[in-house]
Amino acid sequence: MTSAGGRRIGDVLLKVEDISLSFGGVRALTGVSFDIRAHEIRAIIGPNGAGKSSMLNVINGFYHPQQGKIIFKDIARTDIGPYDAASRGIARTFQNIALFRGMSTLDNIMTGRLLKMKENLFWQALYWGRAKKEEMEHRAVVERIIDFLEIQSIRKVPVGRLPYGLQKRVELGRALAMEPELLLLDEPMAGMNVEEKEDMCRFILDVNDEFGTTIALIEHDMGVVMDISDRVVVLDYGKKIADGTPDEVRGNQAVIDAYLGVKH
Amino acid sequence: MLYREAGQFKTTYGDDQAIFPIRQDRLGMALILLIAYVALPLFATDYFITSIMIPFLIYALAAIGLNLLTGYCGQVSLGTGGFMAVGAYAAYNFTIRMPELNLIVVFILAGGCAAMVGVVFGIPSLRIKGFYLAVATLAAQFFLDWAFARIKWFTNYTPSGSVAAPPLDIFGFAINTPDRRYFLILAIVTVMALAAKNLVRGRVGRSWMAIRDMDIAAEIIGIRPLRAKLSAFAVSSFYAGVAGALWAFLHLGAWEPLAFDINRSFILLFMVIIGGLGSILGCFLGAAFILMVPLALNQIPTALGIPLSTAMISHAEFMIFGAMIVFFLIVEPHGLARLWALGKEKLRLWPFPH
Amino acid sequence: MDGSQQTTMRRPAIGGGRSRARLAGCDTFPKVLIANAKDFADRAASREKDLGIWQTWTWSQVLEETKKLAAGLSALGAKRGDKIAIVGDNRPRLYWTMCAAQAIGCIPVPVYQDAIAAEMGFVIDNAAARFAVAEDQEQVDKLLQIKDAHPNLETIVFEDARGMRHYTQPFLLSFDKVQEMGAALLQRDSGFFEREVSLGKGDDIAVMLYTSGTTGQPKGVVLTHTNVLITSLNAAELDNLTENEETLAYLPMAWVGDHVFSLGQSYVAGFAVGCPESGATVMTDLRELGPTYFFAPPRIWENILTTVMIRMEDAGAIKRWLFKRFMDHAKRIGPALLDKKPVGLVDRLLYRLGDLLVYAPLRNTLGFSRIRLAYTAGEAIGPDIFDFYRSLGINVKQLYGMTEASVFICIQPDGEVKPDTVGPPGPEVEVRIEESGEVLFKSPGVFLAYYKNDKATAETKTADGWVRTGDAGFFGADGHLRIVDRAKDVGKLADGTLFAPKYLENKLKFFPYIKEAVAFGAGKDFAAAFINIDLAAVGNWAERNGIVYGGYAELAAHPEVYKLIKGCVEQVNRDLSHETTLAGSQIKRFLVLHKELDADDGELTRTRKVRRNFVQDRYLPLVDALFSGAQRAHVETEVTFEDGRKGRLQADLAIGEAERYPLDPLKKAS
Amino acid sequence: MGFFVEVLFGGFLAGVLYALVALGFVLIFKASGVFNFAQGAMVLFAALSLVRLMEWMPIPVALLVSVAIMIVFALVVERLVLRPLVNQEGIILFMATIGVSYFLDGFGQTVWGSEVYTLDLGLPKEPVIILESLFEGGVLVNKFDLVAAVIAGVLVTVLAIFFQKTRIGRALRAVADDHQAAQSVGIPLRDIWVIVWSTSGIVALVAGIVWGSALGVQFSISLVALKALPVLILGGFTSVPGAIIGGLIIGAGEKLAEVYIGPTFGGGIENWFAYMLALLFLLVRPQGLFGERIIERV
Repeated sequence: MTSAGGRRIGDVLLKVEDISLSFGGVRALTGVSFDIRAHEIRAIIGPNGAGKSSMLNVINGFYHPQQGKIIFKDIARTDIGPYDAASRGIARTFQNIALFRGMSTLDNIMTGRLLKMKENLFWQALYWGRAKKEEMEHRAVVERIIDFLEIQSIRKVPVGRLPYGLQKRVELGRALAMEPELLLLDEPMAGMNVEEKEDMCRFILDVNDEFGTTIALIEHDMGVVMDISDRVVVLDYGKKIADGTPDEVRGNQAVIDAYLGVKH
Repeated sequence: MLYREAGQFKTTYGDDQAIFPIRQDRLGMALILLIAYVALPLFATDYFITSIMIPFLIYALAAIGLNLLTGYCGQVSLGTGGFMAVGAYAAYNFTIRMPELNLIVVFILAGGCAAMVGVVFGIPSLRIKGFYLAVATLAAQFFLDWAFARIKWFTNYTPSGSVAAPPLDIFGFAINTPDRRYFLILAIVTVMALAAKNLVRGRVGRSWMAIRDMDIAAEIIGIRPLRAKLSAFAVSSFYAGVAGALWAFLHLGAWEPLAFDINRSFILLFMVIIGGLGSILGCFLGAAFILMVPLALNQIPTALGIPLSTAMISHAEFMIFGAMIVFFLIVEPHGLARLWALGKEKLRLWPFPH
Repeated sequence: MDGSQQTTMRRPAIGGGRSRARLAGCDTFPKVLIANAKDFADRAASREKDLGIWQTWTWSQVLEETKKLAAGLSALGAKRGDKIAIVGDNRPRLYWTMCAAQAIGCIPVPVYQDAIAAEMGFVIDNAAARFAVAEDQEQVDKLLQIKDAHPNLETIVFEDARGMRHYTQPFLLSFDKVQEMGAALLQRDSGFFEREVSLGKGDDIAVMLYTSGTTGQPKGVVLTHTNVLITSLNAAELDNLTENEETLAYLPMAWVGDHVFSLGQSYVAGFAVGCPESGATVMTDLRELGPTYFFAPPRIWENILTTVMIRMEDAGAIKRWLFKRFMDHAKRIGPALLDKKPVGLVDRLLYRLGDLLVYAPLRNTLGFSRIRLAYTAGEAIGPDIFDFYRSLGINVKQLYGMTEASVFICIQPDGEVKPDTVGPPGPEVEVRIEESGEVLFKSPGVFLAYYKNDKATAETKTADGWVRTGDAGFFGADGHLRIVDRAKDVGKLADGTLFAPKYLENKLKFFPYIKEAVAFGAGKDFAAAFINIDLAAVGNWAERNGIVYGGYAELAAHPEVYKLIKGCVEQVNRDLSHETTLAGSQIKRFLVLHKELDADDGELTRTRKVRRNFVQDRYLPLVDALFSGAQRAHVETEVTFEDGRKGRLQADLAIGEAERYPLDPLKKAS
Repeated sequence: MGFFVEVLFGGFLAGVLYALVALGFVLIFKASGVFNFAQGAMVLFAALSLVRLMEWMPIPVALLVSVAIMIVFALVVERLVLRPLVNQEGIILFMATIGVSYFLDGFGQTVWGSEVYTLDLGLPKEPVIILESLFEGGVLVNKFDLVAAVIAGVLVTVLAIFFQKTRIGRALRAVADDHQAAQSVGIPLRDIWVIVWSTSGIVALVAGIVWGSALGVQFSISLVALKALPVLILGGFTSVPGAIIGGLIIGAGEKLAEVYIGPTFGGGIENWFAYMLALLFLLVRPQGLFGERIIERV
């Protein structure tokens, strides 16, 4: 596990500069810039279709913006794929759960360790010596995540059989297993009941706190966003309309208008 | 009912992730191995060994290959017969051109050749999925069929196009009786089935399954689709290649390209579907099932005094295979292996229903 | 035995056992630990289901851990005689803490983990604990709440660091940190541990266990090493416990039973103790671990049986038939087989078949496949429940014990197991029945004193070393003790016959048709009872017998139901007729109440125990009618409905008469 | 040059045959998203039914009964295969149709026999020379091929009209776009499936007549139909014109390749040339010439 020194917000970890993205003439993002500092919880909010998910997809290399730069850990990158983003320490969860449905909770979370596993096919086929040792070491790490997320009882259950709230937790576990520096959460609490939301909030705060993981999240529940995030960036129609602490954003006229649906 | 799991607790991750974590399963497996290695060679007739056990084991091996690709990595292939042919002809060419090579090395090289060809034909999988890919693998099947029929070098310019395996030996030990051939095949299948099981429960298997279940998510956690898919094609084709070499050398003895035509590919796909996608055990169950249908069609009506004509049997086979495929896809897409697993679960919970 | 009333019994020490020989010269638990680390170096001592597997420590590892811990506590400033509170669920580290504390002459004081802060405060204060070792954040939070009020608590050590990173108080230390300090100390002074251990003697205080007393504040029972060690050894030898046992520690660490089963006996016999992952996973962990030695109170045995029955209801017809068919057979044959009594060949073979098809799989799914010895204690267990387990081949036995005895007073020996006794006295235990019916005992396990409570000590311990149990009981012709009730609740009929209401009530309640019973008779000519029928069971019975009824009251008043209940009462009377002491208190008259006794109406406590006096006052006309000879009685009561409204309920109840039987003690002896 | 054109024409006409089979695939894929591997088996089955029925009854009656048989087949497939597998992944349905294909092959041969049957509907077969004005010596073609081309043309026109002008046709197109929307058209999904499977059964019958008249009705029809797969890849799975043009390209391409480059490799390359062509094409343009673009979304 990463051991960072608690909730001390550090330097800029990721910088989004003047990003524009369009699909066949439809503009999804227009000149968006903001930054994410190490160890903070950063929320991206906005009405439906504001371009929030597109923004996450740009950050983790799934979409390639036509214009702009992403600077992660002081290295600017323009056109990289999700694999590179993952290998540099960016993990994410999805709005619609993207678990491997044919596999158990344990195996799903183990997949998060794949990048860190090195042994080749030959040793794997033997499942002996180095490969087995490696497997056991990573299992131990994964078990700590399972313990952390309190999902011991579903360890060997195929994820397809789990209720929605638990699936979300397993997905978070898989992302955590990557030991990311930046964790992107796309609506981690969508479709949850109050109790599940509380649990998820606690886990997000605990992750940030215990492992020092920087978190960027999209969330619709304003109460949650205002409670747990350090800074909030607001998008509307693919443009940034506000950026600041929850209190600043709450009072921002453009934000109020956007949410009330005032014409631009 | 037969399970006594209380007290079989695990104190290490190694024990917990063992292939057979339950003692009763280990005993069962030991019993099966005992039968396969000791009882059958002692008591079974040559007919049973050569006409049932040998094709069963080789089919199971090829089915494992296909299952790694289709069941675990989610890439449907209709070209397994072609990859088997690569193995068979590669083995043939290695033995006639380098007679000093050890037979085991020949089989490994044959598998290696098939793996390389598999990788080449797996490249389209990076751009296309599902049935598009299935059609692309048909290309491999047809191309390879053609290549071994028309490119004379592969058949060492034999006029008929049919080739025969040379006399075989391993470390000076001639492989010339049904029992010896059976032992060799059994040993190879045992080792390779174990290796396949090891692969699928480790890192490689998980990356395959991740690609199968949701390729986008797999990429985002750092799995390179290129590497995962091509490694699946390579390993799968390696298995098919070795199976092809065994089929040609130890089952047929002499063969022509038709031995590995598209029907072989379909039959293997059926074994995998009926046996169970994503299960090594299923490959054995599926192979046994598919082999048993013609036997049953032959034996049962004869025993009842209404023997069927050869044509009738072959048509009935087609109908039964077709119907079974549809039946399993509807009722139990994970095949006989899942039925076995459900039955086992029942036994473990006995007398409780759930 | 001639059937006359026996009042004292004593069982000599067994002696000559392997463990006793092995542990010659070890008079404290730390010394036993050192011996175990030598004798059983590579055998498992502690297990914990954690991070997906059963993490296991051998005896030699436990010794190393304990050494570091003991040294660490000492480095923190713990002095001989200091009390160390231990708060949490069953965890190997907390068990090690007990022995580590003992090693440096400190006294471990385990506290109930579900105690609220105030209760915890009482114990911390009463014991004047300087240190507390807590399991996790939850327990630490409770301790922090009371710390200011009890400045004697100086240092808190926490085992699980989760969530603790922002607790910056200097007096909070992690378990690992303490062990680190200990390791450093051992580095400087490698003989520290052995030297400290050698200072300990058998008469030193080993542990203080607070009993949750029904009234007033808890009392700290002080037990010496000898108390716990000899008692553990005696019981272990009686039932042949060896280092091969496997047990699950899931009952509170502060309870004397857990202390003796999971620590005392584990140490003397050298077997491994497993700790479940959490309270919620006990049944799963039980199934995985498959203990060979297991303790559960009747409540848990009953819950497991209920689950079995519920799960079987969903089974297919064939399975249900098999289950019923073979369980019936097992009930007939199983207990006899377990007691090694002669059984016919056909029955034996049928039982074998049943074992293959039903019993063994059932034991397996419950986690009892390997069970060799199981105990139940604490209260009376229903004979049906008891027989169910015994007929499955699970050797459940009753024992009678209490904190003040270091658990064991009476134990049923193999081959003499019955549902309604608690067995003869255990090794080296002497039991005496007083004139009043109260049970007294004397044994090596007799506690030293109640901590800082001489008055209570004097009330309980007589000058000549007998301990009053507060329970009333009597010895049967078979030499087994039978506990009938709390001594203070036992009365006498007008003719002086012993009247034990709870004993009668329990016997009645063991019938599935009877949900509650209240017996009356103190100072009267005969015994009588109120009966509450079990709506589900009687309703079911009514349905099968074609009896139509409109509601609870109507069903309860039905003449056929009266006949049914009369049968139950007479069965109880028949049983009583075999008991010399109680034959006179057979139930003569009874009535079936028109409403269920309800906690909302104050008739039951929240834990569903009958409040006898309240019921007696509330239904006084009915009680009078029972003893007046009237055929019917009228009653009007206020009731609280489910929505909280109050209303009046009146009813006209019939009074039933039951046959009583003459004393017939000989039957019992057979 | 004349030879080249002759080969090209030969190829085009073979392509028309491929196209006829491909058309059946496209119909079903368009309306239900099912990749019907059994189309080849359906061609064989339809042709077998017709040729054997003709032994018993007049040709028009036999034709009608064959049509009825294909409709019954569609009903059975919908009830026993498609309905239980509704909402399954495409690849599962694909494998199920492989099963259907095996069953139908076995069933057809069990019921109708497995000999080679001559199908003679009285279509002209004599060779003619055309385009004499353009090339010296003209181009030799078989009249039958011209008839086949006409039949294909008519069939495509009829289908085009069916799709564009009729209510059912429009509903079918709606289904292809959006299953939810299709519900609102007011035609139950099941009926739509039966309709498309029946239609493609009839297309299979037509293809069977053409193929059978040319080659005789025999088991190999079922295999040759596999040639229609590369046609689909080339033309796109959802495009009727794509099927036609793809068929022509494949037909012409493989004939030309066989004639001009085949001898270098020892001949017989038409067995795989179409596939290789399609495969290369897949790498460049996975959606085919006329297919709809597949967009992946997260």
